[in-house]
Amino acid sequence: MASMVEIEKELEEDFALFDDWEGKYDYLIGLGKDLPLIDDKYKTDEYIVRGCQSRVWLHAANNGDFVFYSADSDAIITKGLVALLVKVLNGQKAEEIAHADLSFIDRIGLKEHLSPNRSNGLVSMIKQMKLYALALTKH
Amino acid sequence: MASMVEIEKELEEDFALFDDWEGKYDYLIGLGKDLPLIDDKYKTDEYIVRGCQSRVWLHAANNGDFVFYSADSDAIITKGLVALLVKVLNGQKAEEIAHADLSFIDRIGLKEHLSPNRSNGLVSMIKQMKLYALALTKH
Amino acid sequence: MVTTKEISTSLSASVDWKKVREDFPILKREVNGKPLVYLDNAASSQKPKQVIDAIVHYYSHYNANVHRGVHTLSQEGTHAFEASRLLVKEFINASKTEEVIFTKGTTGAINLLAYSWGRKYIQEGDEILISQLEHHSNIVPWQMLCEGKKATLKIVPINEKGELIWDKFLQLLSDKTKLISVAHISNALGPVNPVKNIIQEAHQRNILVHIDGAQAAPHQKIDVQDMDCDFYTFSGHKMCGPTGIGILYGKEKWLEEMPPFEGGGEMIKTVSFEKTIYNDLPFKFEAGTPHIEGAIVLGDAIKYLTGIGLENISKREHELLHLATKELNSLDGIRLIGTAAEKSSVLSFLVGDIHPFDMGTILDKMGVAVRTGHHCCQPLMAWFDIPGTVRASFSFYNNENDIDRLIEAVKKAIKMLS
Amino acid sequence: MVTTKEISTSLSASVDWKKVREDFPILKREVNGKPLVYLDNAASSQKPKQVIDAIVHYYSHYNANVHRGVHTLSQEGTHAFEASRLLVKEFINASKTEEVIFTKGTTGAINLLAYSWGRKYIQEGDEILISQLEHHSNIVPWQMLCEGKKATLKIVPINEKGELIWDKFLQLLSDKTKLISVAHISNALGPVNPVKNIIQEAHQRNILVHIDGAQAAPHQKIDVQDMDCDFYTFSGHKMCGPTGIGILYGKEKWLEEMPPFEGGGEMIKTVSFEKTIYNDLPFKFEAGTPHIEGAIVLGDAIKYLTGIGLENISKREHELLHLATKELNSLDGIRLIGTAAEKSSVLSFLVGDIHPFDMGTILDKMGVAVRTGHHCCQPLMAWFDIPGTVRASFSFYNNENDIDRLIEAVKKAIKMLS
Ligand SMILES: Cc1ncc(COP(=O)(O)O)c(C=O)c1O
Ligand SMILES: Cc1ncc(COP(=O)(O)O)c(C=O)c1O
Repeated sequence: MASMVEIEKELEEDFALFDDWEGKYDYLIGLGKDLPLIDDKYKTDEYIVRGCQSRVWLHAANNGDFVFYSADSDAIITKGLVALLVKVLNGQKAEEIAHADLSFIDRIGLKEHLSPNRSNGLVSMIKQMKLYALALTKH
Repeated sequence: MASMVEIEKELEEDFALFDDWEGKYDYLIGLGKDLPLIDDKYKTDEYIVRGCQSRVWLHAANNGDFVFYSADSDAIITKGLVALLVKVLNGQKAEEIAHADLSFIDRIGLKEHLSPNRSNGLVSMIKQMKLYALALTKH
Repeated sequence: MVTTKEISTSLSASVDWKKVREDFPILKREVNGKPLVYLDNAASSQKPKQVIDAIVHYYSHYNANVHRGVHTLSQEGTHAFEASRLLVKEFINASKTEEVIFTKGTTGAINLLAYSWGRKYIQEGDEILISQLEHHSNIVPWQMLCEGKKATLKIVPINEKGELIWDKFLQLLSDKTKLISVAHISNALGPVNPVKNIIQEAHQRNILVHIDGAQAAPHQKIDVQDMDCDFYTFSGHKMCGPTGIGILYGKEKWLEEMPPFEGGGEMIKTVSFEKTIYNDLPFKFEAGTPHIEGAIVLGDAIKYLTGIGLENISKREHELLHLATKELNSLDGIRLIGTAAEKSSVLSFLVGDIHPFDMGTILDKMGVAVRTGHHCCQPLMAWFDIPGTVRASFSFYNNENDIDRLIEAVKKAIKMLS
Repeated sequence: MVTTKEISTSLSASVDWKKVREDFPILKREVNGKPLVYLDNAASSQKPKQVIDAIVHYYSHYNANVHRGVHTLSQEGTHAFEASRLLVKEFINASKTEEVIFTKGTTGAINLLAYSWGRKYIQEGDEILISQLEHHSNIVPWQMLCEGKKATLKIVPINEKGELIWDKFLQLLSDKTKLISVAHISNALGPVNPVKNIIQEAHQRNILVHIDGAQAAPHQKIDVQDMDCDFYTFSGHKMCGPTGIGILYGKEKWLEEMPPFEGGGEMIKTVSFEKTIYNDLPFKFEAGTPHIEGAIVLGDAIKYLTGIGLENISKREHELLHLATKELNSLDGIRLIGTAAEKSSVLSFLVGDIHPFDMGTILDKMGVAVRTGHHCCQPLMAWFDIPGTVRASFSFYNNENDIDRLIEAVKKAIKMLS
């Protein structure tokens, strides 16, 4: 498994190929299509990430020390965003996830989604993923 | 008895003699000294004019159609202000008092006391004097 | 022969809208490399330089605490503060300045009502009537009141155009109804409610009526005496004024009877530990140092709006609304939410199954600012069974080019998101 | 050997106060033909151009409603809004931004406390302890609460210097005491209360403490964690910030337990007619569109003050206070009201039997703005058995010339009024 930093680096390079927002967003939307989809039985209120304008369902499971996420959203840009996170965090150690920096999102040019604004909720997703990781380390 | 307008005119002329605020205020304070003082038995809360930073007691009596005021204040500028009003309104007909214009105060250069500010309360005094006049017309 | 239509067009045409637009400095800025198209006016309006200058003037020339200072600055501040109250009174045609209470906004004003009037007059078993359309600020205060008092909140239903259903409204009125609280204009969908008829029906049954005017005051002439509402509330920031200031209008007789809400400086006549005597109206409801800048400059905003003329503003905004509606309707897959016969300049829509958040994000990238989501009207969204809408809301300083840009951006978004 | 005195002087001397003064445009204006001497700082402070410019910048560049908009303006506004909350947190050394609630001022913050905390935790027979020194805003909300709950308001007495009488304070503490609410610094007389000791005594008895910091926050470094107060409140307009904004600080554990106060937009997570779920801190207590300009620009005021340094400000204001006290004391018939050992830059006085209103009027004619009257502390004035005082309150932007002008004007007034 590649390290988080390596995957982030790779994503940064991928996004750098596009010099306009359109390319970046097309690519982001594409990422959403590759997202490991959440099992329908988890698409309930219990698994909803609060603080997003669109609905995001998120589930985490562990395989030993390693955490695996699946997710879905009713908005495709949001789905791309959560896919981005899953790509970086999936298969990583719970502890590392809990301390992940994730500032690469700013560097790939999606800073607007990191604002404290409650409307987009990337911040909420990150928080939720870290919480899951923390919870799994405690088992 | 001179008419209100005549007395106002006279006061305007008197004040116009001073070209600085000091003279005007000295004169105003002097007027306070000539004020028909209120009987001590009326120096109670009942006769206090609300809305002044200093305390003003005001009493009105009628002689037939004509109204006569007496007053006092614990601040000497306030006393001058109420004296100014008494000078103009004393001995006038209740009805005329109720409709008095009194904008001469602005013209003699004491406009600052006419603001809606609750601290000085010239406006409150005028209101109270008119109320008394109205009450007396109803008898 | 001149038709009414022609008269109205010529009315709005008499204003130089291009020049008006230049009053708004923010409209010159770029967003994501493109000139800003601001279509989020229902959330908050932009400010003309006359208003911004008035703020600078206030802080540079006569900033001071009001109402009690003997010194010149305080006198000038107080004078401007009370002069603004007079402007508000005239703006809504209240009968007295005592009926105009400065609050921190519509929400603050409604909470004042719910706490002060509500806790005195609402008893167990009473009913308060609101509508399915209301903004959270005209729902939650009443919910909280009803919960505390064991009273019941009743909801006037709407039809699929977003109009109140009149028969249902009448059926909901009863002996238990103590207050009706409805929006003059819905912020999410734009329908203008028949407030005058509502008030008439209510008053025949001795029911009081509060009208939430947050979306009406910026866009049309308000006349509280003609309407005969008991209470009317609105926000400065939605009508070219500063943030943090709003108005509660109330008929004097009700305000007189109501107990104070907040306690503190300004709202008292005399304080002793044994007995405190509250001040007269309007000060009884204005505890603490007021938002002096906000109150004074709200007056400048009113001068600005009345300088253009509320009728002109209404006309102009309707022109823009009609144009945008037509253009948008010409696109495939558009679904307008809220198609009331009488409607203000709010255009709520969905396209195919594109999520409003996706649409809003792409529009922003194109420099077009719209609002997306539930617009603080979750019960309304639940009724339509949608996650939210995309809402473009127009102000008189928008123009035809803004609409072109909106349409272009929506087209681009459809292409990217489908 | 360098004495403490010398160190402090050199500290304040390191700031170019002449240059600082130039930041304040209003200080260049004339009043009654004379350059303004503004000594009414305890009522409201003046604003530096940095703050005024920040307002203009806000309205010209990123004015939009916050927290829910997808578009750039709203994102930028939200960012600045929350960045300001962080600045406030650091300014008072709170442990989390969630503990910082934007209100409309100190009065608004105290009312929030009285309504939310008070109505949940105060029961019949309970006692709330305030002092003889309090501002009406820290009296009336508690009076209203006690009246509603049949609880009792108890008063800590003061001595003739204006200091709390410590023994009496301790005697008043009992099992019934649920809250102590006292000023950090009295606005009328200036004494600094021993808040840390008060809080220690209170906490040993499980009593909560609210400190009214309206007069402290502008003048000295505040550290709510070191103080260990449960609640702390202050106003932006007294600390170089805009009007209409203030802060309630509360320990997270108390704020979490407290029910919401006002209902509306922003303070909810989800709304349905059946069940409304309130938002997390700090939003739970911030209903409606906030005073965005005020909140953001309060951050600029904080940056301005901390740029100069609160210690420097304290020192400078004490220099001015001492000079003015000395000069004033050299006049015949002067009676200083409030002579506490620890005192902030407030100078309350009377001269012979001259009424404060008369004095204030003449001072204004001389271009000197002071406050006269009861300073919203009627019970305190009653205690001293005086109609009010003349109050000169100093800010770091005042200077020695202002004091000369004050003394000159007082002399003139004495001549005219005796
Ligand atoms: C000690 C004290 N408490 C409370 C207040 C009330 O502050 P505001 O009027 O800004 O709400 C003041 C301001 O006058 C004050 O000096
Ligand atoms: C219809 C309606 N009511 C109430 C409000 C609340 O106004 P404010 O947030 O200014 O208090 C709004 C603003 O969003 C509104 O549109």
